[in-house]
Amino acid sequence: MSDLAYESLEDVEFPDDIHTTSTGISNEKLGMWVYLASDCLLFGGMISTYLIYKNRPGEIAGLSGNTHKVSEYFDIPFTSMTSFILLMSSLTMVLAVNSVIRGDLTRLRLWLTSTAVLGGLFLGGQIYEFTNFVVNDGLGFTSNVASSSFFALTGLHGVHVVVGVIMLLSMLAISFGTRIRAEAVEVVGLYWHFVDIVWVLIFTIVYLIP
Amino acid sequence: MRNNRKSYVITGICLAIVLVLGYLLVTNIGSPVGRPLTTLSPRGDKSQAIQNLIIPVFAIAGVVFILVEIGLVFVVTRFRRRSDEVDGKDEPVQLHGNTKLELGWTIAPALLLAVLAVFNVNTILQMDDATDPLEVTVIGQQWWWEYRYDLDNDGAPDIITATEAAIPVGRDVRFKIQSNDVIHSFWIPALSGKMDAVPGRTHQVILQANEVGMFQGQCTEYCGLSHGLMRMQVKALTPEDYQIWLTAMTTSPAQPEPKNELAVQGQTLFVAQCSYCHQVNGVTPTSKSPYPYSTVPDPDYGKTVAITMASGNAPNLTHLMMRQHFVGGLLDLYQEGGSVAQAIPEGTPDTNNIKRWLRNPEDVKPMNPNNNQGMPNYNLSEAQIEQLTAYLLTLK
Amino acid sequence: MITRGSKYFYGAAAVGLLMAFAYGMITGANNNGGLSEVLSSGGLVNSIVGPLTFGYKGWVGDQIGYSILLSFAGVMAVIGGFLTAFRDGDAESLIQIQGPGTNSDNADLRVVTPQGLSYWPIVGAFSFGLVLVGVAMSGLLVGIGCLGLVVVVVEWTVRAWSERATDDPETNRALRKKLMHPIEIPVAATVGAVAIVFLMSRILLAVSKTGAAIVIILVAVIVFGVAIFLSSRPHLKRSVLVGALLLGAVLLLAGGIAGGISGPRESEHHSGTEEGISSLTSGPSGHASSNESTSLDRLTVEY
Amino acid sequence: MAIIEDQRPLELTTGHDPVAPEAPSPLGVFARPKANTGWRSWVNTVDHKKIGIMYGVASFFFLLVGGFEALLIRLQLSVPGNQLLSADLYNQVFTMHGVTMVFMVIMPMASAFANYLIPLQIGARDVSFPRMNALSLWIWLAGAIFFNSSWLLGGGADGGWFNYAPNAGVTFSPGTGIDFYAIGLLIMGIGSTVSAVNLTVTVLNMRAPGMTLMKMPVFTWMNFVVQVLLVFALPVITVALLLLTLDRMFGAAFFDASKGGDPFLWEHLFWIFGHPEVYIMVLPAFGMVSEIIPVFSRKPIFGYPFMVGSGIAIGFMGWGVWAHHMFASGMGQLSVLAFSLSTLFIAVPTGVKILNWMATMYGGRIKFSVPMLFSIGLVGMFTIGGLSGVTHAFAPADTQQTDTYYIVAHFHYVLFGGALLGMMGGLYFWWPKMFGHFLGERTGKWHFWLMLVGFNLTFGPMHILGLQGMMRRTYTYTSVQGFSMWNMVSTIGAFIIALSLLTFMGNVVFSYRKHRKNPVNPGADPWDARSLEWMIPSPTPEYNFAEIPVVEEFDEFWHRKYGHDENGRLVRIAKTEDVVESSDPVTVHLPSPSYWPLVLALGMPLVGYGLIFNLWWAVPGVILIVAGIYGWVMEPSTDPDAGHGHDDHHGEPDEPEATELAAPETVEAELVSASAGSTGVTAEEGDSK
Amino acid sequence: MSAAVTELDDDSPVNPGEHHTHGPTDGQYFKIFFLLVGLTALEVSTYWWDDIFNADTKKIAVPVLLTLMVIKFFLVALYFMHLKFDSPLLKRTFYVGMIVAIFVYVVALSVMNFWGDSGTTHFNDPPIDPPAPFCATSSKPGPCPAG
Ligand code: HEA
Ligand code: HEA
Ligand code: HEC
Ligand code: CUA
Ligand SMILES: [Cu+2]
Repeated sequence: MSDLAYESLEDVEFPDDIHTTSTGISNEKLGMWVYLASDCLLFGGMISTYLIYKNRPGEIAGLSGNTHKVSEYFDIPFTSMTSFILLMSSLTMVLAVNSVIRGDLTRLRLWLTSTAVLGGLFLGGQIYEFTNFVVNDGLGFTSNVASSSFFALTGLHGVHVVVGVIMLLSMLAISFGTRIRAEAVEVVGLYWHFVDIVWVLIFTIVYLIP
Repeated sequence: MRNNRKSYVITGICLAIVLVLGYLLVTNIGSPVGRPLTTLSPRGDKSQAIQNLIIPVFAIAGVVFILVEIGLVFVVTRFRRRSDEVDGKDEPVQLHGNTKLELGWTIAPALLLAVLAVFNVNTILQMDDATDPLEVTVIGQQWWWEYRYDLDNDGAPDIITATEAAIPVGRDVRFKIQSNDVIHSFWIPALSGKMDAVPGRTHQVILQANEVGMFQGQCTEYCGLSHGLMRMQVKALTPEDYQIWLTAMTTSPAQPEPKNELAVQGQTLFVAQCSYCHQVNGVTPTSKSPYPYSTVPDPDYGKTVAITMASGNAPNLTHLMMRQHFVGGLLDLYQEGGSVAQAIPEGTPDTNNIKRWLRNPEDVKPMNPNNNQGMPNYNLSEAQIEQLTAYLLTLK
Repeated sequence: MITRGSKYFYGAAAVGLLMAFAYGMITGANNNGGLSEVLSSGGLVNSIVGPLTFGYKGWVGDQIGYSILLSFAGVMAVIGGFLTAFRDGDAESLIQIQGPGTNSDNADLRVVTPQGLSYWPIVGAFSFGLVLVGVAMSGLLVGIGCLGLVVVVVEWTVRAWSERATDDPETNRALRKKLMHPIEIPVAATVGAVAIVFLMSRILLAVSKTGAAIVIILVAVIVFGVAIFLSSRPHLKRSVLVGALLLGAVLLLAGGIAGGISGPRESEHHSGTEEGISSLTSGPSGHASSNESTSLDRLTVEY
Repeated sequence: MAIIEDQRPLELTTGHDPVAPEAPSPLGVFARPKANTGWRSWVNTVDHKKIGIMYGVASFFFLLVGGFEALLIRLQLSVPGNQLLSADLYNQVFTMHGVTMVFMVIMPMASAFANYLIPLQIGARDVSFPRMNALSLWIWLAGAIFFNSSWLLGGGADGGWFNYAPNAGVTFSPGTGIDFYAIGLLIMGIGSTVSAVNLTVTVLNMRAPGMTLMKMPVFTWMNFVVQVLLVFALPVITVALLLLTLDRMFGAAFFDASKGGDPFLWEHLFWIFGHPEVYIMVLPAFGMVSEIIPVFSRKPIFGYPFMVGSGIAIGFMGWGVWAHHMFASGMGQLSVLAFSLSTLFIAVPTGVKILNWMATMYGGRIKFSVPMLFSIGLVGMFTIGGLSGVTHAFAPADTQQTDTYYIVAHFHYVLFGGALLGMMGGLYFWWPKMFGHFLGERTGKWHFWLMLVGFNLTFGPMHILGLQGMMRRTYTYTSVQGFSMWNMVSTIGAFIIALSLLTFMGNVVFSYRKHRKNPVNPGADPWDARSLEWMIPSPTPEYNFAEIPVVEEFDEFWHRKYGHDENGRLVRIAKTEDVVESSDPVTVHLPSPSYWPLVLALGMPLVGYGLIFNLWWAVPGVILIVAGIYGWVMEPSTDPDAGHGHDDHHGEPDEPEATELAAPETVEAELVSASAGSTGVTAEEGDSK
Repeated sequence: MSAAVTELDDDSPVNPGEHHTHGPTDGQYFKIFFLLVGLTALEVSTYWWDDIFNADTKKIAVPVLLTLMVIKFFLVALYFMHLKFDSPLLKRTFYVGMIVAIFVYVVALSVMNFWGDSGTTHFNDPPIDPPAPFCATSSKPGPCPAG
């Protein structure tokens, strides 16, 4: 059985899905997809929460803070830029996957780095945006339910991106030390694209549709 | 070939037991006597409508129950393994299924339910019908209910009372249900189903009493410490009695007579001590801002009303003695008890109950006044309690 | 089993702990009216409880001395723990390293002397310098310096230990990796990510609103472009790659520091930028700029 | 696949291996765990069977805890005006009872069976991610202990198990109980998500050759549905709990009506999770019963495709009915109407199951063994609960019934009479397979009858009480309300249940003692059963299958033993002894134990305490979590040093860190050698995710 | 891709399919990327539509945006995430999650009256109906009879 592994590089990248699982799909990949399917419900819930609250900055008694909707403070040109950045990072991610499939470790590292850096830029942009809301617009997390749900949603997405960036960088580090498996890169890539997809939704539903 | 007598006998006995028990239950549990909250003894047309749905539903559920359970007993006894049977001989036929049969018992219940669903829809749509309803606003709070009657439709309530609402027999009543803090649920089982009181929303329950009576109710959505004791009553009066009640409730009670010294002192004490939360129209100051009793104000609760009629979030005591119960119906105000609805209660006041309350409210009902939930214990002296009681008795 | 080497450290830890308690108790009592006063007035409980609860309840007099002693005890205990765990100074493992025939007394320590270069002393010295400078200049530097020192201590210890863990340098290196990578990689990754995010957001905050959009996309396009350019070359030289990375890092660092120092832009008077003008001419246009000044007043800046 | 075939003989199973004495590792406590026996072997295990057993033991412990709380409830309510518990304490007790029973008894007990049996039933050697399996156990346990520690740290949660806002907000519940609820459930939710993903992948990916989906045993099928439900339901409650935590700890106002929040959001999110959750609790028991009834009726399950299909249908329909818990909430007539109708029809697939079980027994030759008794009990009792469920699917009727003891009766009939009875049957059924000896049959019958009688005495009267208007969650009632008699009956019933559980515990102890004195192995196939797990020796060897079976039919094992004659009657075609596996494994290679899951899990409650009391406590927690994750990722899932010496990883170039970039040729070599060493080893490293 | 991978039930592991084919080439990825960028640019442009065209165009912006969003979503999922090329099982897994999410949350939003949200700062709309029109001169509900 194991000689199969030597047959060609092609097989080597997926050493474990040959003749081993019932569906022919590796456990990790299937597991990641199942997890992503589950994450749909998570982000769905957060997005719904935002939708319900977005027009309720709450001018009723007892409210503390700002009575404006978050959407009044959006800086669409800036956020579009960060959206483009996330798209770029998705591209660099697939390029990384293609590199590792080719066995090109050098380019794998190059693309991993650029993906992580782009992710970092996106996060930097988000911090900038949050700071702007808080400092310049006076709209904090507890200002009103609309802003709370906005920060909770984008914050949760941000946490996903942070985790993604850290996974990418760790992957980079591991690629120097030990062997790296194409499968692992691909699975991290799936996660990364999912985060991108979620941003596609958030950008349209939250930012562009007032 | 097999002797199945035993199986039939057992099945028969089980069926008999079930039927007898069922009969006993059906004839017994519905009786309202001694069970003030029973759901099976409707006294209003909405609860009757519900009953009309429940009965066929229960009947069909009962039939399915008997079929399945008796069938189970039969199958299990009939096909039990007997002592003379050995493995490998006369083994069962290996039946893997029967698609027709299975489709049958997929479709049959579905059809049955579809038929019932029609009644269901019908009843649901019926629940919100009302003609010329009397509107009463109900506000749930930890852990008592307030009622407001806006008789002239000017937006400002004309009667504010607690615990006990009065309605005329035969007229639709629309209870508009709000909450002042957490979710409660308004429920007078004899008259209608439940409806939650949700802070920030106004819900409605429509009901109509078909006979005179004092109908018990209970908060049924878990609302914290004293949820279990958050009770209320609706007293249904004849239209004439209802008019009498209205008149009495809209005229202010007389000031205590000067020779009733205790009561006069009680009034002073009341204004000094109790008006922080309680209101007696015309006596206590009205301009105080609402006591920060709860943090979930209804949009119009506290704003308009506080200034005119209520000091804080505690029962308005103006017509305390017009009621037959207080503290959410836990205690009676009159010695004769409160089970018969009277427009203007008659009888000897039960001062012991009032004193018991004033002595230590938390003994009657667990509350948490430190967190602004409920009435604190003021450690009143017996003398003060006497005075206050004397004063409260004048509030009729 | 508690190994020989670690015993000393445990001892030191215990002594340190006792000293810390005694010190805290005595100084605490002193601060509250002197020892005899405390004993007579029943404050004894406070002065005992104080050091026991690390000053949470009760009294601790001189916090700094107390903390130093406590930290000493803590460090000693941790080192002792390490040594126990790694069986340093354990007769059996020494014997194992040096082969049969030796016993712990005649073990040749040269055999287990560390070999190879280590950068940690330099980093340590640098961190120490930072602390010194920081004491004079800013708390941030002290913090960074201390952090550096901690890192050095840990890394150095582990390295020193690993180099004499067995007599096979290969295995030793593997051991070190096995132990340290789970800590190094996440820390490095996080530091990397945080650095990018933090510095970038400083730069963005320093420029104008439109500027921010331009800057961020520019940086991204540059990163992206350089990556594409590099990958399109048939043979990637390592030095080029490293050079590009370094250059990027330096630029980001410089920009971030500059941005941080110049501070966040002030939304109102940012003369000369398109943004200032447009907000004057076209009005709110979806952004409640008219509100900005009022809301600004109410706010405590969180950054 | 987790386990590869290797040409060397297995060395792992015997425990004390004279050949390889424990070489002292220079890493001391940081070394890879090796223990195969003793408590250490349980702490570091990644074996699905050990994990399953630990789930079982822990959940049984929590059954006693939750049951103890239930007994307190019943004692308090036994007479009107009882002073045993204060209102405050009572509220904590019933909340903790509900949460404990749901999240710490029924769900993990189902997990116990799922973990133990799914790999066996599909012919696998372990689950797809063995270390993740250990992780989910430890996280769940950490969360459960964390949650119950609230008793000692300021009082338990007191918001009811569905914890409606705004009563659960800081304003009205200023204590820490509800924080424990929120964070405890979040932690347990993480554990369950991990396990659900794991088991979903296991069922899809680890089946033995020939085991297509429609040849899987019904138990595996039902658990598969449950895992999928979990995968989708847990994130919803995670959202709700996150929002609640933000409200309570970070000053948001998602559920605070005074600040524009909407209490309905909580209700919806909770029940979107909550209703699938009730099927999550009952379907595993349905699965067990579907295994037990055919065995003791000596007939195949009636209508296998319908059984599977109805399970899937229940799973799907379960997503469209959640608001039937909110009929009285005032959500509006149209919504009530829609949800009332959808709820009605969920009775259909469940009915199919009940009737198919009866059809399975029909014409069979029923042996009243203890597992069978419990299964029959389930069929009878669940029907009662299901029918009362249907009566409150009619929304107007429900407005009279909701929040009364009628509901309490309903859900105990489905939860106790469904889930718990089924699992009790499961315990008796699979006990010989798990532990190599029978539970006492006669004591078991005592257990069953006591339980059945006690159960009906406890919860039967609650129907009457509820219809007579007794509301739930009331800490007391007055004598004029007319609830006294049935409450007393119910309390007596509860103690009979307690007695039955004591009988069960006695049974466990005594049957074990008896077995110790006079060991009698029940053999691979004590019940003459049908599915694959009965093909292997009892107790299950560590490697499960010496040789992975090739499956040709549904009920493969049965068909290897029996055929039928021209009348369709059962005839034997092979002796059991000839069909079961003899235990001489040749080529098995098992995943190695690991500490990291435990380390990671330990960090979670620390973070929880940190959030509640003082953030500094979270620091060690985070460190543990991060160290756990990375330690795990860097640790090969199969210990290269385990047992058979250094084989796999030595080919791997031991690159000094970050040296020069490898030239393309080197890269290839690297990849090849890596995979050479790792075709199998790397196999379950996805695990590391 | 072999039939074994396509059909869940035929995938007898005794004889599983060969290795699956790999996704697009780098060049194809670039094309998709530029497509995505273009779509996003289009999306962003809606922000200025009322300035550029006239105010009415904002109305069609929402459906346009939603369509573009869905297209982008599937471009990323199908190509970047290889769903198009991988085993259909993965597609099904993901779609089931997506569909459950959409179904559940759309229903929940509807029940919470999201679509009719009046935008008031108070709750969307208390489900109490306005007082039935009632005519003082007639005993029946409804508006007064003519005349
Ligand atoms: C294992 C858990 C479980 C299961 C399986 C069920 C099953 C069902 N439940 Fe239950 N339910 C709970 C656990 C469960 N429930 C819990 C815990 C609560 C309370 C939560 C709380 O408030 O704390 C609750 C509450 C609850 C309510 C809300 C009551 C209220 O609070 O007002 C409703 C309302 O519709 C309901 C309905 C149903 C229905 C229709 C089914 C159906 O699935 C039942 C279907 C089964 C049958 C019908 C029997 C067999 C069928 C036949 C023999 C065929 C023929 C039948 C007919 C033609 C009718 N349940
Ligand atoms: C999931 C399963 C489950 C199970 C198995 C049970 C089991 C029991 N339940 Fe529970 N129950 C719930 C789930 C469950 N419950 C839920 C979800 C609620 C709603 C909570 C809420 O409203 O928020 C509830 C609520 C609930 C109430 C309503 C409380 C109220 O509304 O005020 C009552 C009242 O009688 C009750 C009783 C019981 C009893 C007597 C048992 C018995 O069957 C218990 C049997 C077990 C034992 C008797 C243990 C035996 C112990 C020993 C033998 C040893 C003693 C132990 C020690 C000394 C440590 N339960
Ligand atoms: C902090 C606020 C507060 C103060 C001060 C206060 N009460 Fe109360 N009182 C309440 C609340 C709240 C209730 C409702 C308790 C319940 O039924 O749950 C109540 C109930 C009552 C009732 C029963 C009313 C009914 O309708 O059930 C009486 C009588 C009463 N209080 C008298 C007094 C008297 C006399 C004083 C002064 C000594 C006083 N209260 C002071 C808050 C207060
Ligand atoms: Cu109010 Cu319960
Ligand atoms: Cu439900």
